[in-house]
Amino acid sequence: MAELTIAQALNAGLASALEEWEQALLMGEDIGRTGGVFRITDGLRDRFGPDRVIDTPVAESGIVGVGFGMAVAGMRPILEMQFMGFSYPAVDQIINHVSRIRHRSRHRFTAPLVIRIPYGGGIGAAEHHSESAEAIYAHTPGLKVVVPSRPHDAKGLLLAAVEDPDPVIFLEPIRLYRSVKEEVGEAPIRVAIGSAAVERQGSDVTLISYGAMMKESRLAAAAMAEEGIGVELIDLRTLVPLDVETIVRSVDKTGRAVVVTEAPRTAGFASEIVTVIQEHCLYALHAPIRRVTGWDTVFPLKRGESLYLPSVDRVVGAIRMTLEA
Amino acid sequence: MAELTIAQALNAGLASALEEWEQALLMGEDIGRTGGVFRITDGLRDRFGPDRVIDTPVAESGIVGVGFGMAVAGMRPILEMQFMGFSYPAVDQIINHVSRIRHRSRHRFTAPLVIRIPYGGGIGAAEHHSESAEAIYAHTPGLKVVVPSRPHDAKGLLLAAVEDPDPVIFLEPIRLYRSVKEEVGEAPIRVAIGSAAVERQGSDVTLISYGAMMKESRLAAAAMAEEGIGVELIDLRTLVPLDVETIVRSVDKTGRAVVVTEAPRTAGFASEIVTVIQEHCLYALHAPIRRVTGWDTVFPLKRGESLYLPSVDRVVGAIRMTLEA
Amino acid sequence: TLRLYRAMVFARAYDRKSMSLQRQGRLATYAPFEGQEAAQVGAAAALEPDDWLVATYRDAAAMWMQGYPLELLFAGRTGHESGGRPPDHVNVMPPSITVGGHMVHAVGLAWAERLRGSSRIAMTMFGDGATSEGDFHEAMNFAGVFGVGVVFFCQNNGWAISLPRSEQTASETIAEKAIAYGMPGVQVDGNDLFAVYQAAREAVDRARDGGGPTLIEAVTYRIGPHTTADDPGRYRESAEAEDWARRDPLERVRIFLSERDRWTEEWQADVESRTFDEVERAIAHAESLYPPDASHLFDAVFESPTAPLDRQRAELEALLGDED
Amino acid sequence: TLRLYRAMVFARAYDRKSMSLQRQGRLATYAPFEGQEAAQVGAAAALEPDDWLVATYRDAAAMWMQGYPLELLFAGRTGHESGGRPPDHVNVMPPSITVGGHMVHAVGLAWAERLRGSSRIAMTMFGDGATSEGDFHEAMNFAGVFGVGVVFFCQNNGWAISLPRSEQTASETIAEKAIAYGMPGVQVDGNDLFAVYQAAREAVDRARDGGGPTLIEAVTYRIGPHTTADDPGRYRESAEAEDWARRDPLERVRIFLSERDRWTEEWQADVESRTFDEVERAIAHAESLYPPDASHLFDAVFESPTAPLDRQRAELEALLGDED
Ligand SMILES: Cc1ncc(C[n+]2csc(CCOP(=O)(O)OP(=O)(O)O)c2C)c(N)n1
Ligand SMILES: Cc1ncc(C[n+]2csc(CCOP(=O)(O)OP(=O)(O)O)c2C)c(N)n1
Ligand SMILES: [Mg+2]
Ligand SMILES: [Mg+2]
Repeated sequence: MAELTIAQALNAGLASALEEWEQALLMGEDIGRTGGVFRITDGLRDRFGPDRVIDTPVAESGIVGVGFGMAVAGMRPILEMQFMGFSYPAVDQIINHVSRIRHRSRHRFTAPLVIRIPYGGGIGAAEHHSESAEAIYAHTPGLKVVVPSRPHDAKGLLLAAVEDPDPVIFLEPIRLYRSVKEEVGEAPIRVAIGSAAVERQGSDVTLISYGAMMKESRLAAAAMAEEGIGVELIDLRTLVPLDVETIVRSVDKTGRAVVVTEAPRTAGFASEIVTVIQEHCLYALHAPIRRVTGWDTVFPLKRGESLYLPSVDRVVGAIRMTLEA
Repeated sequence: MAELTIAQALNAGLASALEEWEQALLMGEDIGRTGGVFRITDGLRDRFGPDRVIDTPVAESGIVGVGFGMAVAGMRPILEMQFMGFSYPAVDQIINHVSRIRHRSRHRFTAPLVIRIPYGGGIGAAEHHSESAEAIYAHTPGLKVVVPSRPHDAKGLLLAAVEDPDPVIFLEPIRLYRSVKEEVGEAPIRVAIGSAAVERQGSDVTLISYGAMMKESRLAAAAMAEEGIGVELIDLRTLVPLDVETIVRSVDKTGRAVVVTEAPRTAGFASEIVTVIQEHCLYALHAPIRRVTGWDTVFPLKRGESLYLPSVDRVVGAIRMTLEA
Repeated sequence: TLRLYRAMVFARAYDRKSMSLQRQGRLATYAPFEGQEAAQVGAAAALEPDDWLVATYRDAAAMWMQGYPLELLFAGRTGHESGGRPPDHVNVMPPSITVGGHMVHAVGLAWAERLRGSSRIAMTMFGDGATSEGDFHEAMNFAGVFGVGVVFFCQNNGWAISLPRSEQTASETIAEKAIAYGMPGVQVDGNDLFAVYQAAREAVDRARDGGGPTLIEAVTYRIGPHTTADDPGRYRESAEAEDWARRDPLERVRIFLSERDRWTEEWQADVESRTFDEVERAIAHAESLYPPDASHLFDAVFESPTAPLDRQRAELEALLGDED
Repeated sequence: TLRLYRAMVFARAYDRKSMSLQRQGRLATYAPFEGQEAAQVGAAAALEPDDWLVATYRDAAAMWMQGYPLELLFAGRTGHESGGRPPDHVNVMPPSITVGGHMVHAVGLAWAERLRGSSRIAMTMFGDGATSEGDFHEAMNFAGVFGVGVVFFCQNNGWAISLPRSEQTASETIAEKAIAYGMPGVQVDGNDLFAVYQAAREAVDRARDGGGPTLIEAVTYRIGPHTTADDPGRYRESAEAEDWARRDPLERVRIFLSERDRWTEEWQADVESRTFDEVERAIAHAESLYPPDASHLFDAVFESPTAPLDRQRAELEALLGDED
């Protein structure tokens, strides 16, 4: 088994998807000749040809809408939005068409497609390049939403998403593309959509996060461990459908919870997690569940980024407050 | 003072906005000659002329994007999306441009515009005509989101929105357009953005809702009163900025809360309300806060609507469970 | 010709009957197509039975021509989702309610068929108003760049609800918009069955032969209101509609046929009355459909329901249980 | 001419200097415009000082021509929001990072000016790739229908990142897309300063005189990479760039001037070195800007912060307080 980054694991996953399903194809801006601005599709056009790795005009609504039509006709398109901020022009196609054709046609027509969306800040990018709007997609019935934070999950969830008979929004944490390495099997592994991972056992407090923020969460959990505080760390991996059981089991045990996301606070997905916990575990709670999130401000440019993104210190601080409450 | 419906109050509010601000203008599909599909702009084109009540081509992104440019140049455009489901093509303009120009330009350029969006189900409409996606806009930093449930607030919030120096998403509960009547002053009244209304005092449980669902909430509160149960009913009126004080004051008193919205449950605005309550009132809570919401399914057509929309029975049931817990 | 004329008569009878059914409260809002029968029948007639049709709320005649059962059209209009599910051999998408969003789908459908080596093509129908949406542009551009076998069939019926064609776009014709995408564009008299059929036929053949997309503008007119909720009196002179009524697409073919002694009043009356019967049966069937229940709501969100959906479904079933 | 040539020399020096600054890590990703100087300088030169300019990340030369201060261009590129705030008398929007979304804004700006009786017009600059976005279509259509005084200035530089113009759209030229909107469209040699200026001048005058919008396609070439993060070697032959380098827009004007003895090496060297100094001062100024703090984040969300924002700001300030 090779040590791969998330970027490499995704590349390997896409390659094995193209091998496994002849109906699979990739479509997006600059994914062919250049292999994508993040090189996730590097080499795939040469290997599978321009009919299966398609460079499109600059038109996100078209990419999703055309991909949707292909899916209805039996293909398994894997579409790339270059950055999450550029998925907004496709929101109408995603909400009004992709998410509901199965319902509208009572299963006659379906959209087994995957929309890959690199998201999140921390790379000092230009405006619109650091969005974390997963809540929009998580709030849309008919969509599944997954977000890996490790190479193995990246490949496994990607293949599960391509295999899934329904549309899957596949969020990729830009900041972690090349910062985490781990052994990833050559085989077309699967990671089940809808199952969270308890990364670290602990009995004092439950720390819940996903995607890029798992980095800060892991560091915070490790820091607390040094002080002898047991943090149970959960990587959701899937936002929809949410693995409520795993969350509830943990909080019933610890009685305290902190949720970490980088999206703006108001109506972010963190609120959904908090709500589910209080619905199921209220009587077990010793302290209010704390959200560590981005602010309700526009995502700042490079020099202001560190003020916006939750830091390890912020996570640690929230854990402390929860323990002291 | 005249008894007006919400539709009439909005029409009066738009007229007085056009009188009060020469920079105000209306733009949208079919708002001129026909006065809008809901007749909210009825008669305004004849009265203020086609330069100030503009019928546009069928292009929502264009309406918002062009309106945005007008606002930057000093106008106060009041834009209409014919139905919320048709505001999705404009989401990119709203999120990427309207909401953040003030931040991007450090106050040099601003977008003092209002986007009127009729929303919600219950009218047996066709697909895409019953959306309740307020969470998308509430989650976007830089936008204010208001939603009246009564004629007086409809006019007062509308004028406050037009006067506001920042972009306001103005949600109109279709189902209540003509079902509620009340006295509305001729004067250009204002209802402050950001202040919720305690419609009914009670000490047993806090019932929180907004927009169209205020109807079921009022009936439920009345029904409980007959049984001698005191429901404190809060009409949020504004989702962003949220009137946290009013909510917290009430729940600290009652120790129980039920939140009613018609949007899909997962990551809906109800989750934000629940989260804010548990952050501030956890120790005062006697029971889990309950959400009465739409389901995480596609909004059904006419014959299935009653299964989807929260009914008075559902609200009453949730209140009972909260009291019994 | 007789076959197509029969279809037009059927369509006209269906449309008028639907209007009266709506007034009786038996249908939700209905979007009549009277005046556009030649456009819809002529265009659909050029398709093979298994070609894709991606049309709108106003294209019932074309959808019916392509095999969409009458009772399903009614099912949708009585507010029942089962109306969105055509029989397995019928490749017609449920009518698009959003304006403009469906044309890109036709591009994807036709492209996929080509990738899979099938000879199926796709036709998409839309109105003059839909050409203003960004998605029209993206659909046309994708089709042009990738040479996809799609027929873009625009029924320019003069109005988009209350907006006249002249204020919808400043181009002289809609057909000429094809130039912007490097594809052929043709304008035809949409009330001339033969002209429409011929133009559609050429476009369909070109698409099937790998010749790429075509834009057809069929100039016609919406004789009735936009929908049963609309009042044209607010935005247009009745004289305009009367004027167009004189160019009735059915009448033109009727004359053609009767001159050749291939038409009689009895025959027409017979077709009409049979249509009314068929419509009655169809609406009755639609009205007799199972009343939606919890599973109706929950079992088509995904192929198999998720745990959170099962919990919500249980919640709803408990509520329904309480009620009785 | 000398004034404009001077501007081109300045632009070239600024662009090259920026590339090296980026390599030194002093700028975030930078999008070079080498090869497009004539297009940007020629078009902007046709504007009045207070006309609106709505351009992109690649149009620094045009923005500077229209009064956008150098240090602000750098401020943005060092990752500081203050770069988005031009002086009050400068009507230039911050550069559009999203492709396609900004053209509709120009339509609104020009329309508003007309409604307020001002003679200001708006020019929007965009690339060949941007013409594929739905918003390009909606902007052009609105401008056409309402006869808004906007100049749509497209720099067709052959590539949209890795996609060649030929695969961006199937229309022969981008200029001819104007037909679809009933507006004049012209294609000019984007490397010919005089041709660009003349075409822009005509369009600007037409817009100002109430003659409505114009689409200009300036055919040019992006000599450098898409941005400093891009590697053109992955998608195009270097021969192509070398070929275009021979059609250098500056060289053409230089020859014209020197033939008339209005150009000397000393003069050019002097302009360049002064540019480098100016650039140095500008970047230094940008780097010396106040480091963003909590208020920087929170005080420009709305005109006056809301209660929830004040609470969040206090949270952040408490955290920052803890750190020191
Ligand atoms: C995206 C979107 N915007 C607005 C509407 C509301 N609407 C329904 S039909 C219509 C007019 C469409 O006119 P046209 O395309 O000419 O078709 P016609 O109704 O004339 O057949 C509008 C604006 C919609 N359904 N979808
Ligand atoms: C809506 C949107 N989609 C995608 C991108 C990513 N992107 C940035 S520049 C670019 C290519 C634009 O090409 P063109 O319009 O020709 O301008 P050029 O860069 O050549 O000047 C793309 C796809 C974006 N910024 N915005
Ligand atoms: Mg029409
Ligand atoms: Mg380009």
